[in-house]
Amino acid sequence: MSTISETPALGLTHLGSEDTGLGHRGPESKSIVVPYGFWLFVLSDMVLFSALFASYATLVNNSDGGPTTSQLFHRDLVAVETIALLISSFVCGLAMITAKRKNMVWTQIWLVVTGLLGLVFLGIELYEFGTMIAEGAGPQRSAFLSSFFTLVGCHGAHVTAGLLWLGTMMAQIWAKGFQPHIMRRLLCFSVFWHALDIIWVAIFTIVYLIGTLP
Amino acid sequence: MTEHDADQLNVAPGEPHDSMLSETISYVIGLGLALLLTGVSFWVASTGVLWGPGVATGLVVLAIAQMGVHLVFFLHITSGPDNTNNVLALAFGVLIVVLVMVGTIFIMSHMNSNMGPMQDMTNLQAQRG
Amino acid sequence: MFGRLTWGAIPFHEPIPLITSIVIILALGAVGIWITRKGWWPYLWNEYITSTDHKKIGVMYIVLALVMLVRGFADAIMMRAQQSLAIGASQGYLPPEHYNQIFSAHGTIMIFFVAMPFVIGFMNFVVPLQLGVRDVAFPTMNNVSFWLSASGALLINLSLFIGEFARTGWLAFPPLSEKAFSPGVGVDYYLVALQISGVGTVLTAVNFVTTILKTRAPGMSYLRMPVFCWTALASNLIMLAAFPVLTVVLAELMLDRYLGFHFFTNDGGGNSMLYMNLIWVWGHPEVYILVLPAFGIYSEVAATFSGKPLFGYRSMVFATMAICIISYMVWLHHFFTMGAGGDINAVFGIASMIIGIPTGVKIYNWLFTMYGGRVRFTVPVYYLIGFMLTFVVGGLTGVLLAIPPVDFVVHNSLFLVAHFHQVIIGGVVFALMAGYTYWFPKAFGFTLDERLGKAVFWCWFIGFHLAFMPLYVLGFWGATRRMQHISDPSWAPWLNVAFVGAAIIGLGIVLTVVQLLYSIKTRDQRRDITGDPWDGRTLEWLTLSPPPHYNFAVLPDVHGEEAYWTRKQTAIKQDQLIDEPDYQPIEMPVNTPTGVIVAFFAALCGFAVIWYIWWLAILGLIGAFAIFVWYAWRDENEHIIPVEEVRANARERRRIRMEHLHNLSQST
Amino acid sequence: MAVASLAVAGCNRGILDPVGPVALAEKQILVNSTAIMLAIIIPTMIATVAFAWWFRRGNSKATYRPDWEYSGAIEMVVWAIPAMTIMLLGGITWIGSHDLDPARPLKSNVPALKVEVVSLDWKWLFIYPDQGIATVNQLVVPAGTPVSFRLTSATVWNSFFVPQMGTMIYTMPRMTTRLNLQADKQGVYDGLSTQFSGDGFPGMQFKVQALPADQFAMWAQGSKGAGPALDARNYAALSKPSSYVKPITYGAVVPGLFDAIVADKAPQLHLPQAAPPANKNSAVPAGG
Ligand code: HEO
Ligand code: HEM
Ligand SMILES: [Cu+2]
Repeated sequence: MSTISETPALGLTHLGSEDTGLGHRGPESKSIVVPYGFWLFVLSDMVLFSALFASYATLVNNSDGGPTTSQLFHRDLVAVETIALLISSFVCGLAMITAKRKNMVWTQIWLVVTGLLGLVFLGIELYEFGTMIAEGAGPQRSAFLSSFFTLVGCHGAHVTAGLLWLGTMMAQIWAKGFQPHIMRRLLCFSVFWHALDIIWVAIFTIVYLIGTLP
Repeated sequence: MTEHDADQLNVAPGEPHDSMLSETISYVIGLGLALLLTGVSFWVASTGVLWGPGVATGLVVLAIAQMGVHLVFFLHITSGPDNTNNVLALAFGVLIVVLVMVGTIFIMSHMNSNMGPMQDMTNLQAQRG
Repeated sequence: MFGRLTWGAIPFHEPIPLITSIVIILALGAVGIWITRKGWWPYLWNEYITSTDHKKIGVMYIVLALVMLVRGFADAIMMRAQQSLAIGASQGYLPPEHYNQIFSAHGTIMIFFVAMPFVIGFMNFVVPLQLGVRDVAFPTMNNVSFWLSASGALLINLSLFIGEFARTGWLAFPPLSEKAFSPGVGVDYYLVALQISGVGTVLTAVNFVTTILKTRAPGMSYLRMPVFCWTALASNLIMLAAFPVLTVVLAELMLDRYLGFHFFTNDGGGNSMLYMNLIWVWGHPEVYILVLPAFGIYSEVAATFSGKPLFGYRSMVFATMAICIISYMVWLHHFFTMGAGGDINAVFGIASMIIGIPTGVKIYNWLFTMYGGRVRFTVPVYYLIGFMLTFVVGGLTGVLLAIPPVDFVVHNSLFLVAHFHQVIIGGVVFALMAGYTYWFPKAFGFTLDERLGKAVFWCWFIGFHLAFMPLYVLGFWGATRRMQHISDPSWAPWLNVAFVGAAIIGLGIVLTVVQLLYSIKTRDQRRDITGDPWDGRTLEWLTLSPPPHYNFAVLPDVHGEEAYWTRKQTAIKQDQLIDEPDYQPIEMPVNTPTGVIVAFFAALCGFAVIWYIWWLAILGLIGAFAIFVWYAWRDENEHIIPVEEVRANARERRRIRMEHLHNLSQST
Repeated sequence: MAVASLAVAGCNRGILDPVGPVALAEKQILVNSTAIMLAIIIPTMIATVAFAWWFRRGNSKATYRPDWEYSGAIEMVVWAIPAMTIMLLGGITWIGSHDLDPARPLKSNVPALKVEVVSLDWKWLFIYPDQGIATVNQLVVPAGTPVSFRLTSATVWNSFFVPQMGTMIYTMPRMTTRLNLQADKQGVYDGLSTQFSGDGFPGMQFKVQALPADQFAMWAQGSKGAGPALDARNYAALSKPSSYVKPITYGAVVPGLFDAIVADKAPQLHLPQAAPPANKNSAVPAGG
C-alpha cells in the first residue's frame, strides 16, 4: 500500500545500521512485549505498596492507647513465614527451568511445592491475624492496627491471588502443554511471585523487625 | 525478523537465558544469599551486641541488599545492554517509590510535630505551669 | 436481601433529579429503539463494543467523553444559575444537599469521565498510527480498560436515579467523607466508581508504555517519535505511577467506611492529614496526565499547519520528560495552608514554579514553529492560538498560587477555581477540540465543517473568559469556592457575567452537535480521499482515512525525524512510489466480549457493594474470576487477513496515492 | 462598641484592601509577582498573535523557511528567561514562606492577644483564655495588637480566614494549628471558612471587630460574667449543627476547654465552677 519511500534500496531491517536507540528493529516479539508489560504492572504494584508503607509509617505510633508493635508481633513466626516464602520463590524458579525444558512431571511437582509453601505462608499469616483479632487487637482498634492489617493483608491478598493464578496455570499446562503463550504466562506468574518476595522483605524489615526493636 | 534475533538484543524481565545448570546455580546462589541476609537481619534485630540506634539503618541496608539479590538472581534484572528497558522501568519505579515514601514521611512528620496532639500536651503543661 | 436498597432511594419527592432521570431514561430508550429499528445492534456489537481495534476503542472513549461533557456541563450551568440566584436573602432553587452533590459530581465527572477518556481516546486512536504499527501491545486489555471506565461512568450516573451522589467535593476529604459525617451512599458511589475506572486506567498505562517502548515501526528510534507519542509516553508513565496511590487512598477510606477502620477518622488515632497528602500525591500528577497529551496535540497542530517541522524538537522532548518527573515532586502546594512550616512550604512552592520553565519553553517552541511558517488558519490553529493566549495567564496564576504567602490568601477561593478552569479549559479542552477536528477525517473519512467549527471555537473562547475572568476578581474579594449561597449582594453582577459566559459555552456545546450532524449530512462533499487532508507530517496520514483495521499493509520503514514528511517530499521529488513490496498475510487480534462482561460484573459488584448487598457482591466476584479462567483458557487470539485481501486493498491505495502524489508535485 | 457592622460590610474589597501587616505583605508579594510575570507573559501573548498573523499563508511578504527548526541562540533564550524569572520568584518564595509562616509570632512591642478558635458545625467559637470569655461568630480584637491564634475543629475540617487580615489556616479535628495576625485599622471585617465542611458551610461567616486597645479592654471586662457561661453542657448544646448563627458572647468559659476539644474530651469536662444554667437560645439550628 502506502509506500512512498525516499530510499527504496534500504530493506526492512536496520540491524546495526543505525545507532539510534532501541526499537529500530521494529516491534518486539510477543515473548518480550508481554512480560515487559507485566513488569510495568508489577512496578505499579510496588508503587501501590509504597503508599501503604507510607500510611503505615505515618500511623504506626497512633495506637490510641491500644497495643503497640512490640506487644503484638512474634519474630519466630515471621521467620518461618519468611523462609516459607523464600523457598517458595526458589522452587518457582526451578519450575521455570524445568518448564523451559518442557518437563511436565517436574514442572508440576515444583509448582505444587511452590503453592504448598505459599499456603504455609498464608496459613501462618491468617493464624497471626486470628490471634490478634481474638486478643482485641483487630484493625478497628486503632489507626496503627488499621494500617498494619491493610499493609500486611494486602500482601496476603496478593499471595492469595497468586495461588489462584498458580492453580489456573497448572491446569493450563496440564491441559495444553508448554505452548508459547502458556510459557509467557508462566513467566509472568514467576515475576509476580518473586515480586511478592521483594515486598515481603520490606514488610518483615520495616514492620516486624524495626517495629519491635527495643 | 525472527524471535531469535530479538532475544539477543532484548530480554524479558524474569527470563533466565542460559544452560540448565547455570540457571539452577543462579537460583541456588540467590536462595543462599537471601537466606543468609534474612538470617543476619533477624540476628541483628535481636542481638544486644550492636549499637542500638544504628540497628534500624543496618536493617534497611540489609533489606535493600536482599531486594537486590532477588532482582538479580530471581528476576534476572542485570545491567547488561539487553536489559536496558527493564532497568529503566525499574529505576523509574524506584524513583517513584522513594518519592512517595520519603515525601510522605517527611511531610507527615512535620505536620504531626507542628500540629499533632503530642505537642499540645507539652503546651498544656507549659500553660498550666 | 437488598441491603440498604429500598424504594426510598429513588428520588420520587425531588422534582429536579426525578425529571432528569425520566428524561434520560426516555432518551436512552428512544436511542435503543432507534438502533433496534435500524438493525444496528450487530454492527455496533461487532465493530465497536467487542472490538480490539485501537481506533474503534479510541472513538468509543471520545464518545463517552463527549456524552459526559454534556452531563458535566449541565451540572456547571446549574451551579452558575444557583449562584446568580441565591444571593443575599434568596436561597436560590437548589438546597445545599443538592447543590453540594452537583459540584462534587461536576468535578468528578469532568476530570475522570470527560478529560481522562478524551485524552486516553486520542492516545488510543493516534499513538499506534503514529508509531507505524498495527495496534497497541495488548488489544484485548485495551477493550477491557475502556469498559471499566465506562462502568465507572455508569455507576456515577446511576447515583442520579438511585440514591444520591457524594456531597464532599471532587476529592472527598475526610473526615467529612467518613461515615460519621456522610452516612449516605453518595461517597460510596464515588469511591466504587473511581476504583473501577482506576483499574482501567492502570491497565491503559501498562498498555501504552509497553506499546511506545516496545512496538514501533522499524527505524523509529526514540528521537524520531512524534512529539504526541512522547507526551503520551510521559502521560502514561505518570498514570502508571500515580493511580496506584489513588487506589490505596480510596481503599483506605472505604475500609474506614465499610469496616470501621481508623485511617482518617477523628477517633481511634486516625489522621485525616494523611488523606490530604496521599490524594494529592495522585491529584497533582493527574493534572499533568491531562495536559501533557494536550501539549502533544498542539505540537502536531503547530507543525502541520505552519508547514514546518516543530521548532526545537529535542528541547520539547526534554521539557516533556522534565515535567513528567517534576510533576511528582510538588503535591504539597495544594495544602500550604495546613501549616507544614516555612521550609516545607518553600521547597514545594519553588519546585512547583520550576514546572513553569519547561512549560514556558514549550510555549516558545510553538511560537517559533509558527515563525517562518505558512500558517493556515484552520480550526485547530484557532484553538492553538486561543490556547497560547489563555494558558499563559492560567499558568501565571498557577505560579502565583505556588507562592505560599500568596496562596495563604487565595487558597480555596474562586481565584483558584478560575486558575484551574483556565488551564483545564484553555489547555486541555481546547486541545481536545483541536484534536477532534484534526483527526476526525482520519477516523471517519470526511472533514468537519470549518465555519461551524470556528463558531464553536469562539463560543468556547469568549464563553470561557466571560465565565471565569470574573471569578479571579471575586476571589480577590474573598469569595470562596463551593458556596451554595452568596451573602454579599455586590458580587451579583460578576456572577451574572459568569452565568452568561457559561451559557455561551453551552451554546458552543450545542453547536458542536450541530456541526457533527451537519458534517455527516454533507459528508459526500467533504470526503478525504487521499488520507492526508491537512498535508500532514506524521505516519497516521500515510494510510487511508479511515485506516484499515491493520493500519498499514506493510509496516512503514522510518528514515529521518519526520517519518511521513520525509518520504512524502522525496516521493514528490522523484514523482514515484517505491516498487510494490512483498505483501504478507496479517495477523490481527480477534474481537472479544471479555471487556463488556468484565465491566458487567464489575458494575454489578460495585453496585452491590454500594448498597451492602453482599450476596450479589460475592456473586459478582465469582463471576469475574470465572471470566478470568475462561479468558485464560482461550488459545486463539488472532485471525489472519489473507494476503490477497491485503494486496488488493494496498493496490487500490497505491493508485490513489499516485494520483495524489502527482497533484502535489504539480502544485509545488 | 456596637459599631454599625452592616454598613461597613459589603463594600470591603477582600485581600486587595489589607488592614494589617500580614495582609499587606501578602498583597505586595501578589502584586509584585504578578508584575514580574506579566513582563514576560504580555510580550509572549503579543508575539503569539503577531507571529501567527504575519506568517499567515496568504501573506506574500513573509518569508517561508520550511526547514528552519532549530536555533541554539533562541533555545538558550527561551530556557534562560523563564529560568531567571523563576529564580527571582523562588527567592521571594523562600523568604516569604519563612517570614509569613502562619505559626511565626509577629514582631511588636505589645504582647499578643491569645485567642483559641474552634470550628463547629457550622459556626466559629472564639475563646479568650486570658480574659476568660468566649464568643461565637464574632471575633473582637484590639487594633494594633498582634493576635496569636490556636485553632482546631470539633467536627470536620474548616479553614479560618479573614481576607483583609491575611493568611488563612486549616482547622482540623484533633490537631492544633497556629496563626498570627494583626489588624492595624479599626473596623469591621468579614471572616469565613474556606474549606468546605458540609451543608451549612455558606452560613459559616463571622465578623471581626478591631477596636482601639482601651475599648477592647472595656469590652472584655464588660463581657466577663455577663451572659451565659460556656461549660460542658452549653458546649454540647452549641456543638449541635446550626448555620447562619447570630453572634453570642459567653461571660465565662471552663478552663482547658480548647485542649479538651483537641483531645476529644470536651464532654468529660467536669469542673467545679461549671454550673450556670444552659442558655436555650444559644444554638438554635437555623435552617439552611
Ligand atoms: C490541566 C490542569 C492544570 C495545569 C496544567 C496546572 C498548572 C499549574 N498549576 Fe494548577 N494546574 C492544573 C490544574 C489544577 N491546579 C490546581 C491548583 C493549583 C494550586 C493549588 C492552589 C490551592 O489549592 O490553593 C497550585 C499552587 C497550582 C499551581 C500550578 C502551576 C505552578 C502550574 C504550572 O504548570 C503552570 C506553568 C505554566 C506557565 C507558568 C505559563 C507559561 C510559561 C511561560 C510563558 C514562561 C514564562 C513564565 C514564567 C517563568 C512564570 N495549581 C487545581 C485545583 C484542584 C482543587 O483544589 O480542586 C487544579 C485542577
Ligand atoms: C464547561 C464549562 C465549565 C463551567 C461553566 C464550569 C463551572 C464550574 C463551577 C461553577 C464550579 C464550582 C466552583 C465553586 O466551587 O464555586 C466548578 C468546579 C469544578 N470544575 Fe468546572 N466548569 C466547566 C468545565 C470544567 C471542566 C472541563 C473541568 C475538568 C476537566 C472542570 C473541573 C472542575 C473541578 C475539578 C471543579 C471542582 C469541584 C469541587 O469543588 O469539588 N470544570 N466548575
Ligand atoms: Cu497541583
